[in-house]
Amino acid sequence: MRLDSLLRYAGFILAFAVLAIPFLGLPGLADIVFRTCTLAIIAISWNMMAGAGLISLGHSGFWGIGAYTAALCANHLGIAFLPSLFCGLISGALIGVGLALVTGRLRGIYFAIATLAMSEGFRIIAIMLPDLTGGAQGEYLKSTLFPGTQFVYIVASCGAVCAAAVSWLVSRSRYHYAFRAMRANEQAAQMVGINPMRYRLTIMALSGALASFAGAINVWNGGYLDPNVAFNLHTTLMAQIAPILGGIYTIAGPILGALAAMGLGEGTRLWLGQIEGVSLLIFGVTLVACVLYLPKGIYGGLERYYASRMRPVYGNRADLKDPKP
Amino acid sequence: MNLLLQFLVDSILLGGLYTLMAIGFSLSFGVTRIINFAHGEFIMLGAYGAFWLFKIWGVDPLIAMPAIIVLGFATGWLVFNSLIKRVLAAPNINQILLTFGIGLVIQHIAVILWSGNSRSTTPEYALQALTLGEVFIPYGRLIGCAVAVALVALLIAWLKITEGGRAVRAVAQDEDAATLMGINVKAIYALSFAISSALGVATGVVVSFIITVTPFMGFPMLVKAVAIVIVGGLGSIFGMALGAFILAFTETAFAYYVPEGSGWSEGVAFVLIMVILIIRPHGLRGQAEA
Amino acid sequence: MSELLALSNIHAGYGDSTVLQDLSITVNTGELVCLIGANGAGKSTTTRVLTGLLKPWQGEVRFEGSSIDNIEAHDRVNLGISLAPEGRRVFPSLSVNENLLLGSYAPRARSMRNSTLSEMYDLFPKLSLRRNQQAGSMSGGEQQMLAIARALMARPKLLVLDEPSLGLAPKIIIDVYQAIVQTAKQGVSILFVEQNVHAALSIAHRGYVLANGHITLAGSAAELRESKTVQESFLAPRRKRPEEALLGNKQITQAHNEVLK
Amino acid sequence: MHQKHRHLLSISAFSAFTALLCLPVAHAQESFKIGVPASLSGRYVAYGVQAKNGVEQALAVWRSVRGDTVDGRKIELILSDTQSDNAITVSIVNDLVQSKKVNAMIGPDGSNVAAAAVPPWKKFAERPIWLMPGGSSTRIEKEVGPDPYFFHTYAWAYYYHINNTAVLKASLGSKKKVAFVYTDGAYGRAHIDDARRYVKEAGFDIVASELVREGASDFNSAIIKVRAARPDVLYTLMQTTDAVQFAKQVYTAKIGVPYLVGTAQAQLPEWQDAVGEAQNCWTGVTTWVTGLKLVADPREPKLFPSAADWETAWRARYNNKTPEFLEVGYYVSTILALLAVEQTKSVDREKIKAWLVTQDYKTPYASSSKFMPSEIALHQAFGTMVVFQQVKEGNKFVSKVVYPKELATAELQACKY
Repeated sequence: MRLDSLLRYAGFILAFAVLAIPFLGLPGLADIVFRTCTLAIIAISWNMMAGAGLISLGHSGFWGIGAYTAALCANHLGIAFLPSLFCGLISGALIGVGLALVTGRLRGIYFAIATLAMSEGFRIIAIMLPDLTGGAQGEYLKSTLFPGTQFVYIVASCGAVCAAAVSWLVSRSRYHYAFRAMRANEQAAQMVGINPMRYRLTIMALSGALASFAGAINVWNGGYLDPNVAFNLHTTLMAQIAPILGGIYTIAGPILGALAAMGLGEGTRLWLGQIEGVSLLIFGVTLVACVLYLPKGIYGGLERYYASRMRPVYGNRADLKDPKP
Repeated sequence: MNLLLQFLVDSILLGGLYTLMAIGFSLSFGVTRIINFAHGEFIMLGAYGAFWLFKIWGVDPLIAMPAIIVLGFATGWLVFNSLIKRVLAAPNINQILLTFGIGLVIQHIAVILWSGNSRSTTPEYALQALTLGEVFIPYGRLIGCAVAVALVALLIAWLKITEGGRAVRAVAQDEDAATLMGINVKAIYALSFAISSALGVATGVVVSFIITVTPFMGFPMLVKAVAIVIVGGLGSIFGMALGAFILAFTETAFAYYVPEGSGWSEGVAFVLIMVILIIRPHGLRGQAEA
Repeated sequence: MSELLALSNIHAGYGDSTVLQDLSITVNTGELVCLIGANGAGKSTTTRVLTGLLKPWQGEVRFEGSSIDNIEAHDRVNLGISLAPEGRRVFPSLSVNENLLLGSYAPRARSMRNSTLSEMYDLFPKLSLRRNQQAGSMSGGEQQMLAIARALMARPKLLVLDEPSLGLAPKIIIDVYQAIVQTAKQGVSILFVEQNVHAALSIAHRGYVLANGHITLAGSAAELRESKTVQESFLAPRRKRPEEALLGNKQITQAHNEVLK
Repeated sequence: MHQKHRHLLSISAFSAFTALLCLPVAHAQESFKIGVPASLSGRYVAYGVQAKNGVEQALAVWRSVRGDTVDGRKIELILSDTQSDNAITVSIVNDLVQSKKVNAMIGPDGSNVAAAAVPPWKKFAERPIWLMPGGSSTRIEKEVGPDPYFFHTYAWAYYYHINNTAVLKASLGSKKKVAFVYTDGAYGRAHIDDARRYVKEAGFDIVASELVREGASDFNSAIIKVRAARPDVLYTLMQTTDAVQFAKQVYTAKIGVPYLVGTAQAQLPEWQDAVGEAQNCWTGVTTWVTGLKLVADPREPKLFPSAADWETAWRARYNNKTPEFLEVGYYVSTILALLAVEQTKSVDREKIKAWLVTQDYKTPYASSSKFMPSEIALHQAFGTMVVFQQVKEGNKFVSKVVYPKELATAELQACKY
């Protein structure tokens, strides 16, 4: 059976499982599934942007904006759970569009640095406006609006499944080829009539929206928010580690990566948590090992394993061998 | 009350400190185009090196600096050849993640070995200041500035005069042409990475008596170094120093003259980055210049 | 005349696209060989293969009789192969003198650095005037001269030039070619790659015609000038084009005869 | 019936029988589960280690005095690493409260992580008893509100300033000038409003109030403005890392302010070692400092020894490391929880709550462990704080207690330059 069809079946089973678990009443498992879903959503969002050659170091900016928009809508305007998620989504899309317009020509390392500056800028603004955002002391969500943990888990699972579907649709649309061309060489893409700005706007709006949705749903689960947490660089790095671990530029990559990263994170924390500093040390070592020995992630590993056992599935994937920018 | 004089003194001293933070980073970034996310951790290692020598044997940080520089050079060379060399051809994101992973590992080895407590070295000069009427100049920061000037001068001289320095500048500008000259580009990458690490630990030694030493002090300094290199332009040491002083003056101006400005000052650095990146995508002074 | 350089059945390209198919050329010591071909025929790919910047998929590169396939690009200049690359690629913010010093970075050339340096300043008087000027601020012609001088600083046995006349005014082309002929007179064998067929054939002993990745014609400069394929595809018969003025130029033919002696 | 199936059937039947057998027995000895979320990696690792030490020392002392069980129950310690991350803290609290159903939760340590633990605990109707030996932010007190199962065994932010202003008023009299320097982080913001309120109430006037960025490389701009205002008191509100750099810069600047008032940092050995000479005449306020003249509790002399004996036992176990206030807080909270189960002979939270509200012991942490209502929260113990001053004796620095009167070992002195 071909690798991709196998993964597609696995994907459907996984989607079904993720949607079912919140109903099973196992709080521990449901919590881990929730965190995996939010990680998968932001990993998919980062992976989509990377697919168009835009490496972002500012995904915690989108996450934080989504979280703050949802929290402030709920607290100040009394907006309920689902509509506040929608506001978070829209705020992320607007920030994505804004970022695309502002960083019109930037590429590669310079685009990455601009996004890092954006995220850190948002953190400073959140700290310095205490009456709006609660400042550094943080902001608690009104508990009266709280919809119940199980409902939050279900919405998160649906969000993850939708994000996977969106990324699958994008890869099937004509956008996919424009993004691959832009990733390979933006000038060349321009010459063949792809207007990069239009595609950058769409991909950043979509990617921003997804990342902000993840932030918004997370703040509802946690109930507390402060600037250093909302715009924490750890979120940006987890958003990158998952696609790299799973297999960058592929559909299954971010999802496989989110599962692997969560398994690794929880594993090291639960077994080695008692000795201070060890859990994050193991995480760092695994990250280094993975970048060195699994450059194309688990998907690449699977592909090589399948290619060696069966006749080559199709020609060597030019898009996987990314030319030096 | 005229704050201007003290403002100028503080800005210049802070500019020297920021130059130190960015000098090592700008060399390795200018030559290899890799953002070394672990550079902050090398500064932290230098600071802990100075701290332990000071605490156990009472060695003054400045006297311990040469030995720590040699150690930093060797560690940098080792880290490059064993890890970073293998991702030179990989896409940017793999390089970013690899160096961040290395940073994470060094950080938490420090936590395990030396605990998360705040440390600092307190040699004589770190707690005294030269007072000229209203204005006072802390010796600690003055020495920091002097070391920064010395390191910048040494580096520029090395780049201009020596064979290796010329080769590094050639690789920074055109790798293929440099290969045609008979320059082994990977060896030059390793050399510039090792020198960058040596400068990093030297910065750590100086910083150990100016700001607080903790395992997590590295990352904020790296973010500052990135901002400085962007403002000052890529790979040119003089441009980097200019970027450092621009940032220092802006931040100190905010802290002195804007109410609650010190809170906003860090945001200023990021606004500067966005503005400059949009006007001149390769930084203020443009391409590589010695 | 012993064989200096031999490329045999080279297959090479980038990613999926093949550029060179079964290409074989040789250069003997003391010879002036040209490789002419249209844009995109694979000329630059050939120079990248022989200097080691590009690993060929198949075929072998032999220099002075032994294979140099597994010798790294940066070690080949020490053997005596030096390239002035396409587009000159001098180090823009380094001074002329620094560019030349870098030319003799390889150990073999470093020992004779001072004598080679003064030779270069005699061969290219314009460069000695601009010794401390930044290479990036010089004109195209001067940069081409610097590129050739920088390549010669390595004291090569074989000098490879990649489109030396590209983008230069005709008058400057003459100076550049005079310098090439002058170098040939000092016993350096030269392989130069050109689109400017008239200029190439005017000073080359022997040449190859390259079209989409393989050699279509090989022979002495005279044979190539007379051959119909070269006439049709490269030389326009009727109108007197600037290159033709060059052909009739006494200085070039006179220098050419001297070399043949 | 296939041979294999019959075999399988018998095994499952037997195992079901044995499980039934021991079920009732297990019920009687249901273990006493203590959940301790602690930041054992990440930014607050220093606090997490102190939390772990405090709890482990309490269990060790309990085992040596009472044996391995409490009221015949096994003591089960569930120590989970929050990695100083809010999201992980939320899932740990969910796990402890819903899955593991702990009987008592002690911790978490850093202010931010403590704040994150409130919603997941509060939204669960069957929430366990929660003893919080850390976390001073009044934002947490507001969110917890008058919850019957929440016991705060550390001081809220305003207690710092009640005690500080009391000693300043006693020594300096009112109508003196005070200058504030506070960080824009959670710590500074949490304290500045209460500090201003109590300083004004005490009759001082505020001549400067400088905000500085957390983790800034240079605090000079604030120091210069404070020097210009010529205050009598420099009142600083910042966490240890910033406080180290700030103290050194104030010492170097020689601004001549007679009284240097801090919060908890001056008591920490970590801060004292880092700043060296610059710690001279800094005052600090905390729940505990070495050398307090606290006597042992008559009824439980071994569990609650005198402060001096407790410290010697601590130094013996942790190779002569000076204990810090967080460690003593965690020790006393754990012992109180164990005593509650032992005295009420149950792990039912209502009984434990009732007992905690009525108990009153003399502890090495403070003279009384009685819970009283604070401004919002119902149960606040160890609110009485100690103000001390770093004084140089010979070539060593010593913490001299200057407030409250009954524990004072010296008078508050002005700094001499």
